[in-house]
Amino acid sequence: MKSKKWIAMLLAGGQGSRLGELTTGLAKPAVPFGGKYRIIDFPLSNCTHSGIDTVGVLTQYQPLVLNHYVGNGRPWDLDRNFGGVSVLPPYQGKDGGEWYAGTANAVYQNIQYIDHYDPEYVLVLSGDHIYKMDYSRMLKYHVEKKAQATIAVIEVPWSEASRFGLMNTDEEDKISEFEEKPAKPKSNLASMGVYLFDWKLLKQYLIEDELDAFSTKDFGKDIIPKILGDGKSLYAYRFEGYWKDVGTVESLWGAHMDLLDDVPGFDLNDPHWKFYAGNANHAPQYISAEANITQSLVNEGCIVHGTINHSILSYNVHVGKNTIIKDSVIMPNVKIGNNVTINNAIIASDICIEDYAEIGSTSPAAEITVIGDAENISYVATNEKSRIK
Amino acid sequence: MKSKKWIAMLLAGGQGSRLGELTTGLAKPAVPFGGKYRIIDFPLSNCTHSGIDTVGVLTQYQPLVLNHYVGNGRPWDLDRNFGGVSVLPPYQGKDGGEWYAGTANAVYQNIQYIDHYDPEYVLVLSGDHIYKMDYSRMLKYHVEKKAQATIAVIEVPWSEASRFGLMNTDEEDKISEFEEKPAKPKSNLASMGVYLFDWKLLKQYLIEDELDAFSTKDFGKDIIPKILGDGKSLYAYRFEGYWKDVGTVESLWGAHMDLLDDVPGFDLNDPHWKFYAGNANHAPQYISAEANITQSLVNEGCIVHGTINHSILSYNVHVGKNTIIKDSVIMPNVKIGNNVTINNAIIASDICIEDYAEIGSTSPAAEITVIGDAENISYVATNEKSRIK
Amino acid sequence: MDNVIGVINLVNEKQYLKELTSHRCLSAVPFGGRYRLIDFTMSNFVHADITKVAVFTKEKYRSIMDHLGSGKEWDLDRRNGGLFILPPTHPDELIKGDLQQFHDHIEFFNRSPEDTVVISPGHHVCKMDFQEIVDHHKDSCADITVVYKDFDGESVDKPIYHKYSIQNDGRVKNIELYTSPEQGDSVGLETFVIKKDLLIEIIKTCCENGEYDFLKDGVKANLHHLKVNSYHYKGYFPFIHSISSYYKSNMEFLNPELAQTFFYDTWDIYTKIKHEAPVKYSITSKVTNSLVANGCDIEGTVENSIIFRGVKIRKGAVVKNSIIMQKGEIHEGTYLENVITDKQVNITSEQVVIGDSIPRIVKKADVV
Amino acid sequence: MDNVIGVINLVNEKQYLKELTSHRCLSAVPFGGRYRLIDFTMSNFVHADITKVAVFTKEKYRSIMDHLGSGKEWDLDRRNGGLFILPPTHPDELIKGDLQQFHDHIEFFNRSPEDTVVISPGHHVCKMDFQEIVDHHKDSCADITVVYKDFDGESVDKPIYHKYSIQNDGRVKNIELYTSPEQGDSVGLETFVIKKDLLIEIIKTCCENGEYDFLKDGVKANLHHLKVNSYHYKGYFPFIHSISSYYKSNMEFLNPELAQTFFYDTWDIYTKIKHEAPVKYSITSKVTNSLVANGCDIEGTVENSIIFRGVKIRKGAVVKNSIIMQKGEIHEGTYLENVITDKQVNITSEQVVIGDSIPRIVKKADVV
Repeated sequence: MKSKKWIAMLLAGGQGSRLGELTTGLAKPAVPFGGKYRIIDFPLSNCTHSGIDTVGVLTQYQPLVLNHYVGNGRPWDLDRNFGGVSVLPPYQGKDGGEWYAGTANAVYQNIQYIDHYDPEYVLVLSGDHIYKMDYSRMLKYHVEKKAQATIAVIEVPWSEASRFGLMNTDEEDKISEFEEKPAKPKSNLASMGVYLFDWKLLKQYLIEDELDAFSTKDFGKDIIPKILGDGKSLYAYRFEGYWKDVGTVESLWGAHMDLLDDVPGFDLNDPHWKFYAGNANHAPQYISAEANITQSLVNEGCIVHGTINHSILSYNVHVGKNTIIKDSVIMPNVKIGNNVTINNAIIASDICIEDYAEIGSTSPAAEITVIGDAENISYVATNEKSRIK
Repeated sequence: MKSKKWIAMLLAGGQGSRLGELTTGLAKPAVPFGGKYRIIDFPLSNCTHSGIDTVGVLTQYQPLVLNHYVGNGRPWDLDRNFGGVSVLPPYQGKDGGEWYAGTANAVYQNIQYIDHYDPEYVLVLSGDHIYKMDYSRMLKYHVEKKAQATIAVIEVPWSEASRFGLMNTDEEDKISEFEEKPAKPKSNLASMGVYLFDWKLLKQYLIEDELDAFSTKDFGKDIIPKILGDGKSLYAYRFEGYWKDVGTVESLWGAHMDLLDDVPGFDLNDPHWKFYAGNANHAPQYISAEANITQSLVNEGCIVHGTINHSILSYNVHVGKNTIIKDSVIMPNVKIGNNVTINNAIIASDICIEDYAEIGSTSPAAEITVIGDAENISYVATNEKSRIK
Repeated sequence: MDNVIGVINLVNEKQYLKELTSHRCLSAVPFGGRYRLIDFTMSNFVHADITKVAVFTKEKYRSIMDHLGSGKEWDLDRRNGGLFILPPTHPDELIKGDLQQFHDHIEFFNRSPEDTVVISPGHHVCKMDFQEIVDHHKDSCADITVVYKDFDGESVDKPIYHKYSIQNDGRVKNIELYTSPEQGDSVGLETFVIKKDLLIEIIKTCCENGEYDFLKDGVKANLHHLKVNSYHYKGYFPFIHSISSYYKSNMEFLNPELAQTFFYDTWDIYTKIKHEAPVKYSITSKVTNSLVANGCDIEGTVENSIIFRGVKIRKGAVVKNSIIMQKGEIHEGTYLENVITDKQVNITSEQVVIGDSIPRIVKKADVV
Repeated sequence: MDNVIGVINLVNEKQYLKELTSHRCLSAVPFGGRYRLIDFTMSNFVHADITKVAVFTKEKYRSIMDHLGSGKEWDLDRRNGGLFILPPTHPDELIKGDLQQFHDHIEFFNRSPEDTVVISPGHHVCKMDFQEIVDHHKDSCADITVVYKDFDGESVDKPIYHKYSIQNDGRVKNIELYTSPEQGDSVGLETFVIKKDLLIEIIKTCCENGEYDFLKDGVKANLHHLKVNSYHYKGYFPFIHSISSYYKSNMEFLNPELAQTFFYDTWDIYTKIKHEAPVKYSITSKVTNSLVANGCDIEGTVENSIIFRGVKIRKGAVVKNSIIMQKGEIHEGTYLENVITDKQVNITSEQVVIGDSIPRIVKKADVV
C-alpha cells in the first residue's frame, strides 16, 4: 500500500441552524445549490480537479442523506481502490458514541483514518462555501514558502471585515496575528476556512489540544492561535476569485443570484472545471407554449408553463400556468400550481404549492421568504387565494 | 430511483470475545480466514453470486478496519451506483450515539436505510460463518411456499444438536416450534443464522419489538418466536453443503483444517463461485530449495524456506530455514525465524516469531495454541531457545 | 432477473437515417434532447434487473463504445455480468448475418450460467417491460417468444418490416419477411425471448448449414417444430424508418402528456452523464414549446424545437421546428426552420436555413 | 504528479519473442508468475501518481485491452484522466511510425491540461521512479530528457538498440540508431520526458515533413537546437530481446534476494485481479526453488520453475527449469525440462518434453 501525498478532511458536521427550515432533516453541506448541486459538491469537485483523491467527510447531524448522496463517490471520481471518499461519523468507542466536540476534535477522532494513508499534508475544508479553487496551487505555495501551515485568505471589503476571522501578515504574507471577528480590523484578509497543514505538525497539535480542558476544540479558535503562538511558520495564501459563505438564508439566496449575472460571478459551466453532482439523470426540461423564461437557470427534469424571471429552478420542478416566479430559488422536486406568485423566496425541496398562492414580497426591504420542509408546512388545497407570510 | 427486489443486512457487530486475542482491535467478521480472505468475504461473495447488490453491514466494535476493508465495495462487485455495500455504524441521534442493543435493534436502527431501497424482501445474515450458499434458491423457495419468513437450516448430528437453535417442522417444513439450545432436542435442524423476511412484516415486528421493554432485541430470541407465536407462515429452508460457525478458536482452526482434505469439505477454488477478497495484490510466493510443503494452502506473498505440513499460510508470511509448521494456521504478515517449531496453533497477523521458538503442542489432547496480536505479545530476540506456552 | 442475459443486436441495423447514420450506427443516433437511441433498450434492461448485457455491434460502432463506456451509467460495470461489447471478429469480411456473429462469440453464451436470453435491437424508442415479457414467456412454456405490435406508423415505402400471423392462442403461425405493412398489421419488433440452450443449438445448427439469419433461419424455419409464442406489445412505440418519421417521433415529445408519461411516470432512462450546468436563459431568451437539455446557453428564440446538451443559441437567433444536437452553436441573427443539425454544428451569424416537410439536415461539425 | 501524462508507446514493439508474440503484442507477454510485461510500466506510473495514462497500441492488442480493462486494478478508471487506449486509426494501412499515431490522436494531447509527458515502452521489467526522472528533467531545464543504462545484457545478434553519446554535463551529444551494443555502452531505454507543447510541435512538424519516428526525427534530428539531457538509470533492468534472454530474466527472480528487493522492498506491481484461491499443495507435492502464483493445484514435483496462476501439476509429474503459464495442466507422470508452456497448455500424461539451452516453447492452448 502506498502513502498519499495529501488528503482532505471535509468538515461537514454543521447543523446550519442559521439556514432554518432548509436544514431540517438535512446537514448543511447537503443543502441543494445552483439548481443541480448540493453545497458539498463544490469542495468535493475542487478536490478532484486539484488531484486529491482521498477525502474524509466528517459528518455529525443527519448523516443518512449525505451517506446516500456521497455513496461510493463515483460522481466526483472518488471511487478509488485506495482512498476515495469516506463518510466518517463520530467514532463509537467501547463506552458508546460521542459527538464531535468541535472541528479540531472531529479531525482528532479520525487520526487513525488519516494515518492509514500516511499523508505528508492534510487539507482541512469546510462544507459551506461556494467557490472554485485549485488547492494544488495552494500546496505549491505552501511548499515554496516552507510553511508548516497555510491558511487560504480572501480580501473582503473593509466594511465587512469584522464579520470574519482576519489575518495580519508581514510583507511575505507570513501570518503574525489571527483575530476572530475583531471590532477594529487591522486587516481585510479573511480566512476562507481552507487550511493546509504538515500532517505531523497538525497531529501533534490535535493531540495536545484534545488534552487541554479549556480548549473549545476548534481550528479557528484553538489550533491556529496555538500554532501561531508557538512561532511556527504560518502563511496566508491569497485566493482571488469567487468565494461565498452560504451559511445564512441571505447569503444562500445571494449566491444564487450571483449565478444569474450576465457575466456571472461564478461560472458553473466551465468545461475545464465541471462541478460534479450525484443523481444527475433527469429528462430534458419541457418549456410549454405559454412559458416565458428570462435570466434564469433551469435544470433538467423541469416542466414550465409559467413565467420565470431572474430565478433558479432545480430538477423536477413543475411550474403551472400563469404562475410568476421572480428573484427566487426553487429547490428540487417542488410542484407549483397555477396562478402562483413567488418573489424573493427560497422554496425547499419536495414542497407542493397550491394554485393562487402568493409567496414573498416584492419590497426591496423585505427579508427573503423561506418555505421550509414539506413535513413542516402543509398547503391546504383551496380555491381561495392563500397568502403565506 | 428504482426499488430493489431484495437487499441483505449483514450483522457484523459481534465482538467475537470467544476468539480471544484474535479479535483484539478487530471485529469478528474482519478475522482473516483461509490464507487470503476475511470471514466477511464469504457472506459478501455469496450475496454477489446470488444477485444481491445492496448490502448493509451493521458494525459496532472497531469499525475502522472493516470500513477500510469494505471500502467502495469493488472487490465484491458491490460498487454500485444505487445500492452497493454500506458500512452502517450505530446511528447518532440528537442525544448522542447508542450501541446497537441486539441484532434486531441493529436492523431496527436502520429501517430508514432499508426503506430507501423499498425492498420486497430483506435477507438477514451473520458475519461469522463459512459457507457457500446461493440465497436466490432460498428466495425462490420462500416465494413458492408463500412464506412470510424463512429460516435456513442445516441438519446437524443429533449428538451436537443441543448446541444450536433448532426448528421443529411439519412434513411441509413449516416451522411449528423454535427452541434455542434445548437440553432434549426434538429436531436436528439447526438455524444457520440466515433469515429471509417479507420486509413489511419484518418492519412491523422490529417496531413492535423495539417498544417491548422485556425484549432482548434479538432475532433468535425475540423476533422469530413472536412471528411464530402469531401464527405467521414461517418455513425452514434446508441447506445442504458445508457450513461452519467459526466463533471459537477450535471451530476456526477446524474450518481451516477442513480446507486441507484431499477432497476438501469446502472448495475455495470453484471457478463458478469465486470468493472475493480485498487487498489481493501480492507477488508470487517463493519456495526455496530447502522448503518442503505438503497438504497445505499457501497464499501469494509468502517466502518459504522451511517445512510446512497440513497448514495454512496467509499472504506475506515468511518462514525461515529448518522451521517446521504442522497443523497450524498462520495469519497475514507473520514473520517466522529459523529453527522454529509450530504445532496445532493459530498465529495472528503481524506477529514476529524469533528463531528457535517452539509454539504449540503435538499432543492430540492439547488445546489449540493462539499467539495473539503483535501489540500484546512481544518476542525478545534471543539466542537461547524460547518456549511459549 | 438473475437468470437472464440481455442481448442488444445491432447486426441487422439499416442506415435508415441517411446523413445521421453516415458516421455512426443507427443505435447511436441522438434522440429526445439528451439520449442516444440505444439508451432506451439499455434502460429497459436496467429496469428489468438484467445485469448482464451483450451488445453485438456491426459497423461504425465507435460512438456506441464511447457512449456506453464501461457501462457505469447503467450500473453495468460489474465483475459478475455487466456490459460486454462484442464487435465483429472479422472486420474485413462481409458479415453474413446475426447468427454468424453470435457464433463468433459463442463462448460468451457457453460460459454464461443464465438460462434465458432476451434479444432486442438497439434503436427502439419504447418502454418495454422485459420482466413481464419473460414471465409471459415462461408461463406459456414457449420455446421462443416474439414481440409484436399493431402497425400504426407512417407508411413505409420500402419492405423492411416482418409481419406475423398470430393464432388465437398467441402462437405464431407464419412470418412474412420484408413487407411494407398496412395499419393494424402485426409487425415484429425484432425482440425475442429464448432459452439459452436452444439459442446455442440454433446458432450452431444454422451456421453449419450456411444459414445466418436468426429470424428467418432460426425462428421462421422452426415454426412447426418449436413452440413460438407471441407477446403483444401495446405501449408507446414510434416506427422510425426515415428522416421524416425520426423527426416526427422526436417532435411528439413536445406533447407534455406524452413526455410526462414516458419520461416521468415509469422508469428512468439512463444516459451518459456529462456534468453540465443547468440551462442558462438570458434576459433576451424566448423559448416556447420546446425540450431543452442541460449545458445550453440560450439568448435567442426557440419554438417547437428540441435542443440537446451544450447548445448555444445566440442573441437574435431564431430556431423553429428544429432539432439541434449536442454542442451546436447558432449565432446572432440566424434563422433556422425545419432543420436537424447534427452534433457540433456551427451556424454562423445572419444565416437563413429552412427545410420543408422533410427537414433539412446539417451534417456533423459542419460550419454553415 | 498532477501535471504529467504517461504515455505507453507500443508502436515500436518488435516481435522478439517468437511464438510468445505470435498472437499477442510484446507488452502482453506473461512474466514472473503472475504479471504481463506492461504491468511494470503501469505500476511505475501508479507509483509516481501519474493518473492519466495513454496506451498507444499497434497490432494484436486485444489481450492488452482485456488485461487492462477499464484500468480498475491500477486505479485508473477515472473520469478525470485515467486510462486511454488509443489504437491505430487506420488498421489496414501500414503504420509509418509512432509519430504518425501520436498525430492521429493529437486531440488527446491538445485537450490535456498537463504540461509534461513521460513516454515509455510497455515491455520493460524495471522499477523506474518517474517522479525522480521528471524532477531531474525539470531541475536541469531540459527540453527533452532521455533515459539510458549501461548495457549489461546478453549479447545481441541483431542491431536493435540505440546508443547514446553522453557529455560530462549529461547532455546527449549523439545518438547511434540500431546498433548491437557492447557491454557498458550507454543504451537508450526508449523512455523520454518532454514538455507537452514541444511534443505537439514535434509531432506536427515531423508529420508534415513525412517523418514519423520520434527518436530519429524528433530527438536525434533536434540534438543541436534543443537541450536534450539524459538520466542515467542504474536500477535492475534485464535486456529482453530473445527467448533466451526472456527465459533467463524470468529465472533470475528465483534468486530470493532479487525477488525480495524487486517485489517487496519497493512499490507494488499491480496486475489484473483474478480472485484465485491460495496455492494448494497435496500430500505428494514437492516444490523447490520456484515461484508459484495463486490458483495452482500442485501434486507433483516442481524444481527451479515459474508457475503462473491457475496451473495444475498432477501426481507424479515433474517440472524442472521451466515456465508454465496460466491455466496450464501437466498430467500424471509427465516430465518437463527447459520448457516454456504458453497459456492453457495441456500436457497429457506420461509425456517427456525437454528443451535445451534455448528452451522449448509449447504454444498457447496446445495439447501435447
